[in-house]
Amino acid sequence: SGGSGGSGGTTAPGAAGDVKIGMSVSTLNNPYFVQLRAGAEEEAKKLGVPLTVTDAQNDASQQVNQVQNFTSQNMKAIIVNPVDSDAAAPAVKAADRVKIPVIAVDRGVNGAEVAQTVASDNVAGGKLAAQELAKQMGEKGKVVVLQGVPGTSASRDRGQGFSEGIKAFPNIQVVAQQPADFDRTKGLDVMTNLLQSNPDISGVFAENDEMALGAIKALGAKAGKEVKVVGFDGTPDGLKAIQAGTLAASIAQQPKLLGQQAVDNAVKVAKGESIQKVVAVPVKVATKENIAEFTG
Amino acid sequence: MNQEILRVEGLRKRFPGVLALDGVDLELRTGEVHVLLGENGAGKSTLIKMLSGAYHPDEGRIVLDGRPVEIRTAGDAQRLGIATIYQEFNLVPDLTVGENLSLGRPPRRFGFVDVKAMHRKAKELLDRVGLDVDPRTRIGSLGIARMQMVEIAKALALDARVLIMDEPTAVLTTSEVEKLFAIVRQLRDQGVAVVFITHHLEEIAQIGDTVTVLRDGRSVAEVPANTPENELVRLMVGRPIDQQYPRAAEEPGQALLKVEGLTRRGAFEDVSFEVRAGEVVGLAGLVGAGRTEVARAIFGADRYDSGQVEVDGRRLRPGDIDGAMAAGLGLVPEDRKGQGLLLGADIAENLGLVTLGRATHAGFVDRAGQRTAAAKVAGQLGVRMSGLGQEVRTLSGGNQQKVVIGKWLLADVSVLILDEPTRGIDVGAKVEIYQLINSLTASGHAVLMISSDLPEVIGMSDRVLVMARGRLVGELPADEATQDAVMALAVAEVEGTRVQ
Amino acid sequence: MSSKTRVWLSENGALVALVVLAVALSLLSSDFLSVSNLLNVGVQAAVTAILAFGATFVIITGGIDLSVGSVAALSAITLAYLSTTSGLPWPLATLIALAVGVVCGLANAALIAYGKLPPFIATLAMLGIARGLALVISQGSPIAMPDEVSHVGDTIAGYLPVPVLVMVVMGVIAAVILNRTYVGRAMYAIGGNEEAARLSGIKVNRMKLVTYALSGGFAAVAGIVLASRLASAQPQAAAGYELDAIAAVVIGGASLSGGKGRAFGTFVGALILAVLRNGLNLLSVSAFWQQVVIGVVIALAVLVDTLRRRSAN
Amino acid sequence: MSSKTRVWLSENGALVALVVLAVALSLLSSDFLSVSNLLNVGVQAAVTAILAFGATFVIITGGIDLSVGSVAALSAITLAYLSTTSGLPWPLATLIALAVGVVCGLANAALIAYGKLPPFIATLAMLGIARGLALVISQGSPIAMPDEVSHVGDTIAGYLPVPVLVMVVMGVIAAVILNRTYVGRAMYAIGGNEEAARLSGIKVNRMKLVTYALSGGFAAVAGIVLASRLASAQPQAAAGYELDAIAAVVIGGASLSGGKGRAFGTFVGALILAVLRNGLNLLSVSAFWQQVVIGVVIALAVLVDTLRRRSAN
Ligand SMILES: Nc1ncnc2c1ncn2[C@@H]1O[C@H](COP(=O)(O)OP(=O)(O)OP(=O)(O)O)[C@@H](O)[C@H]1O
Ligand SMILES: Nc1ncnc2c1ncn2[C@@H]1O[C@H](COP(=O)(O)OP(=O)(O)OP(=O)(O)O)[C@@H](O)[C@H]1O
Ligand SMILES: [Mg+2]
Ligand SMILES: [Mg+2]
Repeated sequence: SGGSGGSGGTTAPGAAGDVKIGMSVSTLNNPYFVQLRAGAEEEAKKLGVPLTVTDAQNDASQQVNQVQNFTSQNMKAIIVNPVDSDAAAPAVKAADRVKIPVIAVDRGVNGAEVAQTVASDNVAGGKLAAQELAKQMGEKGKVVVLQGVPGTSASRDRGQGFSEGIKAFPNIQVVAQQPADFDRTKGLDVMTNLLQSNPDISGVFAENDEMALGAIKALGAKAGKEVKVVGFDGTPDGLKAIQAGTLAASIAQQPKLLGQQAVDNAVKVAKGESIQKVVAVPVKVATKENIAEFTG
Repeated sequence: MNQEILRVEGLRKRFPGVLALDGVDLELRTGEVHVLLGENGAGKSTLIKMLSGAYHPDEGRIVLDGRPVEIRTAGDAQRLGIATIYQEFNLVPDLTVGENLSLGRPPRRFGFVDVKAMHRKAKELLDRVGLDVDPRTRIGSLGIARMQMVEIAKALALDARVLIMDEPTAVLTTSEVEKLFAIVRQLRDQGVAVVFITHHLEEIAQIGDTVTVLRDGRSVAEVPANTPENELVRLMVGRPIDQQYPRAAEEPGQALLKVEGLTRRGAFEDVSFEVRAGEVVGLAGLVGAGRTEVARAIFGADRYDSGQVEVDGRRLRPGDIDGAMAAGLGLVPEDRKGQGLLLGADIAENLGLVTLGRATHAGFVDRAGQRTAAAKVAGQLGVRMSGLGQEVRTLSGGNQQKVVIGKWLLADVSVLILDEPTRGIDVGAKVEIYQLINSLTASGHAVLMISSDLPEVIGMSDRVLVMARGRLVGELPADEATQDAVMALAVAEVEGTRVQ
Repeated sequence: MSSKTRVWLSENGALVALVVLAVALSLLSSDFLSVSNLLNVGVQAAVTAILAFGATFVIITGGIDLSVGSVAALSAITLAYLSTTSGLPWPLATLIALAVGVVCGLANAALIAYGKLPPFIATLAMLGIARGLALVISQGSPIAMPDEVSHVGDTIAGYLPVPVLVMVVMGVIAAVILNRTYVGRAMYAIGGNEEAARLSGIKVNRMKLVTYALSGGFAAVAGIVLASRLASAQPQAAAGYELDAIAAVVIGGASLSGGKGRAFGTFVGALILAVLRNGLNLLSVSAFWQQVVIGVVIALAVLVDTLRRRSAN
Repeated sequence: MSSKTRVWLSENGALVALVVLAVALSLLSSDFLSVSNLLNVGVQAAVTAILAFGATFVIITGGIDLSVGSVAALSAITLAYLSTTSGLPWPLATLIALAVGVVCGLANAALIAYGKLPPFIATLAMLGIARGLALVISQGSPIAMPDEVSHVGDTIAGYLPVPVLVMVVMGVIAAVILNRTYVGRAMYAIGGNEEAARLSGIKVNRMKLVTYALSGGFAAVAGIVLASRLASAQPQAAAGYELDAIAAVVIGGASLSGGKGRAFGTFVGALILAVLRNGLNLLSVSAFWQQVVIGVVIALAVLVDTLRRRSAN
């Protein structure tokens, strides 16, 4: 039922100028989402459609407000990058009532039907991170986890994937899990503190690259040598760190591609074309070996 | 009638660094006005605050109707029939007169505040004290004397058996004092016991029946109110004072302060006068005559619409305090709590405030030097304190006033405007301040003194200017300035226009 | 202009700013002045406004309540947890959720009145504690709200959104409490001059308990409205809303030093914030610039008010 | 106990709380009391402490500065942008970054002193404006700091961290300004009674300009230290730090109604917050409970202080 939300039947195909699209990004305080937006904006420019991007500042209700405001503006399609998968449902329903198709990007929406979900699987990503970290640690040693903002779905899913994945390695022990709020400074401070009580760790999983980069700062010369750090997102700074050898790996989500795909499909659905229900943008483990694929 | 209603035995109260009360006894009878007399810091306010539930004694007991009572909160005191007018106002500036009058016990209907009844009651109370203001007026917009009248009305509202008044007349002019005394007499005749604190000795014989003298936290004597003033002074200060107003007039020099045609619509109009070097000029008038407004405008604290001010030949820009000070002008404001003091700061800090700029070299303040200067002036004024580090908030009212004056004395300005300078100051200390005024004029400075204390204006001024309804209505040389003459001028203008 | 109008205007300066803002937006965007959009604005203002009504009580007493956002989240999580996970009937769960808000407020007040803690510190501590408890109870995951309660987020008869209704009701309650009850008048007295209030026989500590309890209770209502709109209680909901709530109160004419403030002013303050965010979305202002514009407009709105008031004097 | 000691203790109550906290943590965790860990605490306190020193000036005058975190970020982004992207020499870029902080402070002060805006509103507006500008300049992405400046985040001679050094220097500057200069004494006077200060010839408006400019300047320094530690300037750096900074000042004994506060107290307040966070990490307290514990300990720390002070009287 890909075209279920298609209301743009009356729009003459080709008159792309009429297709206004609104996009609510969960936050722009994170380079990952800045990239997602950049991908979306590039694609919109290419297709010649006006795209409005708003920043929900990680606040689910602000996001609902923004989607409501989009409906007031007669957007032809709405892209939501949910702050929270559950909390986005009412926003989607509101759009549904006035028959505007919604595309969810990066995170899914629970409890409401969207026209399409463009996402990479955070739980799967967490598992991949566990496997890659284990591999680089020689499947043994102590690990600490730097958690994102407690209670956010990204933190939940990545953390869950990681703990499931790491269970497969009986010789790896998670000795501490502490929140650093997806923030580089906090990553640095928390890692510094954890090193006091756990000087003998050999692995770190950070639920995003920002915290991973903070942790690398804290680890100093140990990063990439005695201690392997795995991040998440594959941001430009993260990829640079992989090239430098300080970051062992990052679960690259290709945020630009997510943004591109979302806009591409939003324009299609607005024009009444039918689209796939799910677009899975692959997560990839970025390591020193395959870094060229990402930086190109 | 006159049976004992309240007795205080061996009351003791210690604050950090001071023994404020050191065993005070007091006996209060129905239908009497009992005057508490004592120097600044003797412990008068502390004593009455223990009767009103604001403080709790460390030792001693309070006996009401023959039974010992515990007064822990203001509510307790109210229930026991004790109402108090504090030395410092206890009004809420942002609320209306009506609300302040029923503060803490507004009339209610069906659980909701009955605003109409509140204003009706307020009107009655205001009429009783003869205050002509709308109950809907914000307290903050009233002058200080009107606030005092509201405080009095507020205490009357309680219908108390014991009414305590801590220096109610300090900010009132003669006519309000008259009104107040009429009310007090009426209450006394109804059998209310009144505790009355004042530093105006002449009031004692007028209104009092008995006097208890406090010295250094101890009750040293109980005497009848008709005891001669000299004797009272001796009991209070420990030595007699030969001359209450020791003005030593100088030959006036050139005009240091020239005010011409000063006008602010609605407040004062066409005020012109000058004050010459070596002169003390008094500014008298009824409450609300606009004296304070004129003084503030001259100093640059408020704007004015037209007219001009010159100090020592330099014309001042309106609203420029800094310029006024640079030209050598100073103002001791009338409201010490609101405009004079940093209540949370210590004495040294307050005394050094006006001279802060002068004590600064290359941005750095010579705090040691400031402290030395502060210690000197505090000694001159006889500020009763545990040390220069004492918080001003915890000083007695009179001693706070001395600090406000002291900081300007340190500034050594050529023209000093004093607005109610001796408000709440004891006789002994007043003389000290008058001596300081004398030495100011002796060294060629000029003083403009606003005061509602008529004997003081008359006793200390070389010339008296009288204001009424925002205008200067007359000028009297020292030898013609009698209380009657001044009042005649102050009232004449008013009577024709005020609607009662 | 009659003097009465002038007085009224000077007391409701924020309203002038709101009107100017609304007129400007309706000129700039044709979408702004539609009924549906205005109702959106109402809905979007609701949570902040309800929190701000509660904060108004506290600010009038001269205090501050930084915990309102966290308490809102904790109450909503409690409701959702008790009815969904523990299977309590929803009316009981709702009552308990409201009680949780009130208890948080009482805890704040106890620290402030009896522990003599500065309100900033006491409520900052509660900000952390309530948020932490919300996370602990929910294990960090959102919990679905019971359907019956979620209707609070719905629309009646197809156009009247319930959150707007709740906001108006809470606003009226706040106004009545402030203007007509003993507690309300005591709040002004305490904020205006605490010592005078105490010496006039007002039981200051007890009044503070009531004040902060009201703030907590209002926060609980706000939390329930918020969770109902999202049909799920989020442990991180309303994070940072305390600053918005306080801003609404201050824009509405209250003073953080106490003694001043009105429910209607607060309402207007909350509307200004909501209109501003709505307008910037409608005008498609870039995300980065939005914060700048919001800052500038807030400053201007209050500036216009203070300048007008000064020139009136 | 001699009376001098008693006075000193009652003025430095927060210190007692800090010592108790430190002793408790050293008993609970063997890792706490190592030199390296204590230096870590120092480094982690540095940014908050520097921001808080600036906020101390403002709070002493009876104001509040909510913009410090945003201004810190804007200054750091400016530095990084100018030197990395625009290729300006780093000393010039650093000077401009400091100037940006000062200008933000002056803008706050102008709104407050001449526009008569409540400090809460003026600085809340600046919070949004400065953050927005930081995002606009950086396009939302971190910018690398010039290497020369990044040394501010390093360690001298292998053990002395430069951020700690900067914190101490800024603290001493703050203490000297407050205790020894005209501006400092004027701040206390304005906070104690603005009208009395004005009538005593203090140029209140001009002093407010200086006060907020200092706060902005200190924020710029904090921002540079923060960015140096990470070797990159983040547009979202120091978000929410304003509450931490104000908390540090209040825990350190200042009153939000003005007239009171000391640089040393603020320093201790910032240390308490840093020790607390460090200790919770060392003890591996669960993420959800951390906020609860921080809240409880902050309340307890100040409570112990106020109760002790009361019993002393
Ligand atoms: N809260 C307090 N803390 C410390 N000392 C105090 C406090 N209250 C009063 N004192 C001190 O107690 C003494 C008595 O003060 P009190 O106010 O009773 O004097 P008073 O007789 O009313 O003087 P005045 O005529 O000046 O009003 C003074 O030395 C004063 O400094
Ligand atoms: N209740 C009031 N309502 C309106 N105006 C008032 C009121 N009280 C005072 N004013 C105005 O303020 C002016 C001066 O008041 P103020 O009381 O300061 O004068 P003053 O002569 O210094 O008297 P005081 O003896 O109280 O110092 C009055 O002329 C009047 O215009
Ligand atoms: Mg007294
Ligand atoms: Mg006067």
